[in-house]
Amino acid sequence: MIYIDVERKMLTTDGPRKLEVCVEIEKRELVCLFGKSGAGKTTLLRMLCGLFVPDKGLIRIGDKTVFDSSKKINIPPQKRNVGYMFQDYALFPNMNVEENIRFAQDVKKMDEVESLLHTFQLEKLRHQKTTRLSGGQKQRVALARAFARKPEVMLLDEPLSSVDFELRQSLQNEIIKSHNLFNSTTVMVSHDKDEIHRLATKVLRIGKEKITTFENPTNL
Amino acid sequence: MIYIDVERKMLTTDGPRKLEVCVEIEKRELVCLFGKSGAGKTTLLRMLCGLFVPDKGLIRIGDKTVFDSSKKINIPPQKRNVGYMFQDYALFPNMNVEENIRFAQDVKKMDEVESLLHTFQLEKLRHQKTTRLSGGQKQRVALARAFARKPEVMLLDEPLSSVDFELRQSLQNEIIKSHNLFNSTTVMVSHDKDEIHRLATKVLRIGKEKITTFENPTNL
Amino acid sequence: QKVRVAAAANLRYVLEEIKKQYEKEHPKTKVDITFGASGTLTQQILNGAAFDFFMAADMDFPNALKSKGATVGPVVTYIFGKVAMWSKEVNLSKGLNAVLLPEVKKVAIANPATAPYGENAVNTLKKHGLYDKIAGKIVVGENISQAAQFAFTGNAEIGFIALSLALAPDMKGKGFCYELPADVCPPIAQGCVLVKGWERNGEASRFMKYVLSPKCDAIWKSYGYGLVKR
Amino acid sequence: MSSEFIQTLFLTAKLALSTTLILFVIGLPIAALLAFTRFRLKVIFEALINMPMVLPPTVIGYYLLVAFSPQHAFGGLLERWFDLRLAFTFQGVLIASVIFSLPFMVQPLQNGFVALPKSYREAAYTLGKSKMETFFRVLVPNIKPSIVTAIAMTFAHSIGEFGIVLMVGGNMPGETRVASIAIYDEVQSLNYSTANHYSLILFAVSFVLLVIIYSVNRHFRI
Amino acid sequence: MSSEFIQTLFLTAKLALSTTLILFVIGLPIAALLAFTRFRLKVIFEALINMPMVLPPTVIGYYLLVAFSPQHAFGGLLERWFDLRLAFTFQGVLIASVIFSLPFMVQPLQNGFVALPKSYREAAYTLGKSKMETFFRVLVPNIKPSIVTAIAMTFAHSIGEFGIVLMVGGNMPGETRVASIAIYDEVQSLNYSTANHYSLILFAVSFVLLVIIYSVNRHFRI
Ligand SMILES: Nc1ncnc2c1ncn2[C@@H]1O[C@H](COP(=O)(O)OP(=O)(O)OP(=O)(O)O)[C@@H](O)[C@H]1O
Ligand SMILES: Nc1ncnc2c1ncn2[C@@H]1O[C@H](COP(=O)(O)OP(=O)(O)OP(=O)(O)O)[C@@H](O)[C@H]1O
Ligand code: MOO
Ligand SMILES: [Mg+2]
Ligand SMILES: [Mg+2]
Repeated sequence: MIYIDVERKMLTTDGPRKLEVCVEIEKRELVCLFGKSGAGKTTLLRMLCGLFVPDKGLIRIGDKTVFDSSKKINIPPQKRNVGYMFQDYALFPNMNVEENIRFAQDVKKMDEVESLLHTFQLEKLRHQKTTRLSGGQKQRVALARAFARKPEVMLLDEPLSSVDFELRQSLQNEIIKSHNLFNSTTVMVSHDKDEIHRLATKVLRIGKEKITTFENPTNL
Repeated sequence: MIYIDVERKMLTTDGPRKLEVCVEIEKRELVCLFGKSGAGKTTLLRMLCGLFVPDKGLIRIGDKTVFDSSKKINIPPQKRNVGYMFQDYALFPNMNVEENIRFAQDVKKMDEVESLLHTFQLEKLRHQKTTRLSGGQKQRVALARAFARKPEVMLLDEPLSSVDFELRQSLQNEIIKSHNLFNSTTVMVSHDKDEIHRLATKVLRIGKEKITTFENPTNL
Repeated sequence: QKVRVAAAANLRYVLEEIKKQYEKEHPKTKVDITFGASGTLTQQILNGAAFDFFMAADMDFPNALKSKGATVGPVVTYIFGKVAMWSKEVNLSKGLNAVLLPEVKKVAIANPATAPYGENAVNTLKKHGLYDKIAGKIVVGENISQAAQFAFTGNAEIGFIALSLALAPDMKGKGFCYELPADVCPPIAQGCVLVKGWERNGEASRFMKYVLSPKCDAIWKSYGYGLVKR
Repeated sequence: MSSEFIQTLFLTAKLALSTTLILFVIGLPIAALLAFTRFRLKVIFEALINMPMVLPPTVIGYYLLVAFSPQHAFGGLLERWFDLRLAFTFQGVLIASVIFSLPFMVQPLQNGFVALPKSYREAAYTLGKSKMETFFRVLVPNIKPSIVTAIAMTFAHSIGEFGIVLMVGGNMPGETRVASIAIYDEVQSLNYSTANHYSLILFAVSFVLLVIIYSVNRHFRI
Repeated sequence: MSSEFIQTLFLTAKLALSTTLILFVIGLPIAALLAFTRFRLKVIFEALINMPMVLPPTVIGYYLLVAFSPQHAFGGLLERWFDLRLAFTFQGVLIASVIFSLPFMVQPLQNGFVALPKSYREAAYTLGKSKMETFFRVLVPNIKPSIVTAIAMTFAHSIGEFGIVLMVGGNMPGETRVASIAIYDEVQSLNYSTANHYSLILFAVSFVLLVIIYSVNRHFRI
């Protein structure tokens, strides 16, 4: 489903380093990215959805080559059908909660918006400005917005880091449910070992070396 | 050390609600705030440091009354000697990592800056613009900056939510160490039960009712 | 019908009266007047401003227009204009030499390059050896009525202006006025001419004839102009 | 109030409104181009766009006079082909005013766009929205205060226009005699009461306009 | 180049620089006041500050001419007490220019301040920094692009000043005859070559200035 073989320079906590990744992710897999702060998890997701350009390499999503440095191919994010939830949410301040979610839909369906609002416990906040939400509430709006588009490939950057324990569990279930329902391929960043245990079918550890193999979630 | 008896209206996931708190926190206590997303944890911290004005009530820090609605006292944040780490970091984009930390010091001491940079593993990033940091790196700069001022009372809003497991443990140790070293009183928000177990001397659960009593960390 | 007149600034009050009288006699005609320095108006006509009739403050500017082919018919002298000194507070009984008084800090004239009245004032001052002595005091208005306005507001103690402006009802008796005698500064022959245009000249030449006719003599005289001998 | 007085005020409003409208339509894409794209010679382009701000109105007026003159290429063309002459006409003054006020529309809009976090655009792109849709539904609505400032500044600047109008417009009643020119004229005629009259009306209208703008603007602030 | 020509350009630069300097000093606190505080009648105050933008320069010029006149209270006072006369002097034109350009300094600065996230101020306060220190070390450095725009706009606007100077300046060489007036004069006198000369120089100088400003500005963007 996703084939990625790229490299990109980064400045990290240990000085400048090259992020090198060469893996293939099967369809319907739920891969968790795991690694130190500043290791390059967000960088990898951004390369997948087209917001960062790798220094060189190749990315294929489905049977479409979205990036190939040798052939100078670089499909823009709009055309990749990849959903991406930002680590810092990137909500639109000119829209309220409901509008943020509605804006994301390709086909406007009000009942789906309702069900997303319900799932993420945002019903009472639907008319609230996004600047007037608590941290965890913003995170949920960002997550709901990413789901609203029902993309083939879903990239989630620490989607649940700021929600409380109970909510976290119920939202984990939602992620799995949607993942199965839409037949998506999901790549998600998490620092929480329990969460990885519960959700991941495979784990990718982002370390200092070139990343080529998956780990088993149970071996973490 | 801290006496707080206030109320403030909020709009929450379940509609409008009043946040009512009436507790006293002893000196050198490390209190963890625990509660649902949007319950009012950040609101409580912001009232303590003077960024939100309670609808009514009284706040005493040390032997100074910093807020009293009946006497119209409202000491501004600058004069409260309370350190506050923002949930969304609020780093200054015109300063690099090192400058953000140095700016916070009341008495400029370069060796302390060095030791903070070392503790939070930011040495190699000292000249990096704060807009070009990863999520976890930003969080660490915000934390280091809050410590740089060595305040009597330290308020931390989810200080470690975005750092990886290993780093999290070592930074938890740092929080305890500084807490003891500076004789501070610390109030910290966390969603992580293990973390609360390790750090908290007392736990305050922010729920729907008026908050008056502490819980024991081990009963969570 | 409409007549668009470009008129030198010294005509500001007279021509308004003539216009009123004309419009009363020819109720179907509207006279639009634009006042300005003769040079400014010349420049505008050369650049295609839609005027029908040009009444200048001297003969040179209309002749210049004629030589550039922007006019129809001859340039005709319509009146003789006179220069006056005017002051709000300074007694002008000394005549021209009043400009040397210590309390005179600023002397207003019109821009000599574009306004004939300004050019005349400069020439007169030079002729009497005064120009260099007061060069630092001279402030220049864009045209003669701005120079007058500098004097009337008291921002300049003395103004070299057109006698017609000093005699205007608004100004009369509000300060000291000294008419420069003919030997000090001879009256200025002012010329008018029809401007080349599409086909709006019919009404314009009627207005031109009217301005030159005896019907206007009384008005011209009341503003101190010297009439042309017919 | 005399009919001439009303005519003048009407003309002033017409000029300012037309200028603002035209400039909003061409200013928005220019501002976006300057804010979001990089190209070689961008600094040159940016400097050119902002030239009218730095140049005295009389310089612009002079060059326009030259351009409009039937003796020169552009003016000659207009005259021969369209029987059009721009100097001392409303159209000519409108062109001058549009050129003159261009930077006052572009600058605030560009500053607004530049200040938007990049992540708004990125988020919209990953939601599959085209550049157009992103522009009109995410970027433009988030710079409302800048839009209000840009429109207010442009409108204001056109009302205050004097130097260029004096040079390329002259003082033709009903055609180019806008309020700023009329006031100059009235002051010279020592018609202080009429000048006062104009000034007071402009003062009052401007004041009310500004109070409305700033009250409205407050609600846009996010 | 004639010495008169150089004198005129020098005067123009002097006026623009003085205006910009004075306005930066008084504009920064005004902009901060408008951006960060709330008070009753703020809208009124804001509208007043911005009036000079909307009013034609001739209106301002007219009122200044009246005020400066020794026959009136203010002018008379100056004359009697300080032996100072403002009409037709550099100081008078400078006062006019400062009033005229005020909103062009305040507006961009205010917009810059308003766009700053509130959390910058809050964070500095909780770090024990005074309002002053927060202002100069956190807020001002984070609106550098707005500062550059404000300074550029003000400088530009003062160079382009024409209407007011025409009304209160009196065209005195070396004192009030700035470039915009000189060009107007030359064009009216049909001295097109001199007008061209001035215009070209101003064009070139402005262009170089703007290219420098926009190149520098790029580095400030965060
Ligand atoms: N916009 C940027 N420009 C330049 N360098 C950046 C930028 N964002 C991040 N970096 C650097 O690239 C490295 C990788 O960052 P990335 O955001 O991918 O880390 P991460 O693995 O997501 O970390 P975290 O868990 O803290 O979010 C970091 O060391 C950081 O310093
Ligand atoms: N700036 C604001 N203006 C108005 N309402 C706000 C603002 N910030 C938060 N709220 C509302 O107040 C309530 C309490 O918010 P608060 O930020 O204190 O929650 P929290 O307990 O910190 O949640 P989280 O764990 O998600 O950060 C929320 O329901 C939110 O909708
Ligand atoms: O042409 Mo005038 O009447 O000297 O200003
Ligand atoms: Mg990250
Ligand atoms: Mg919170």
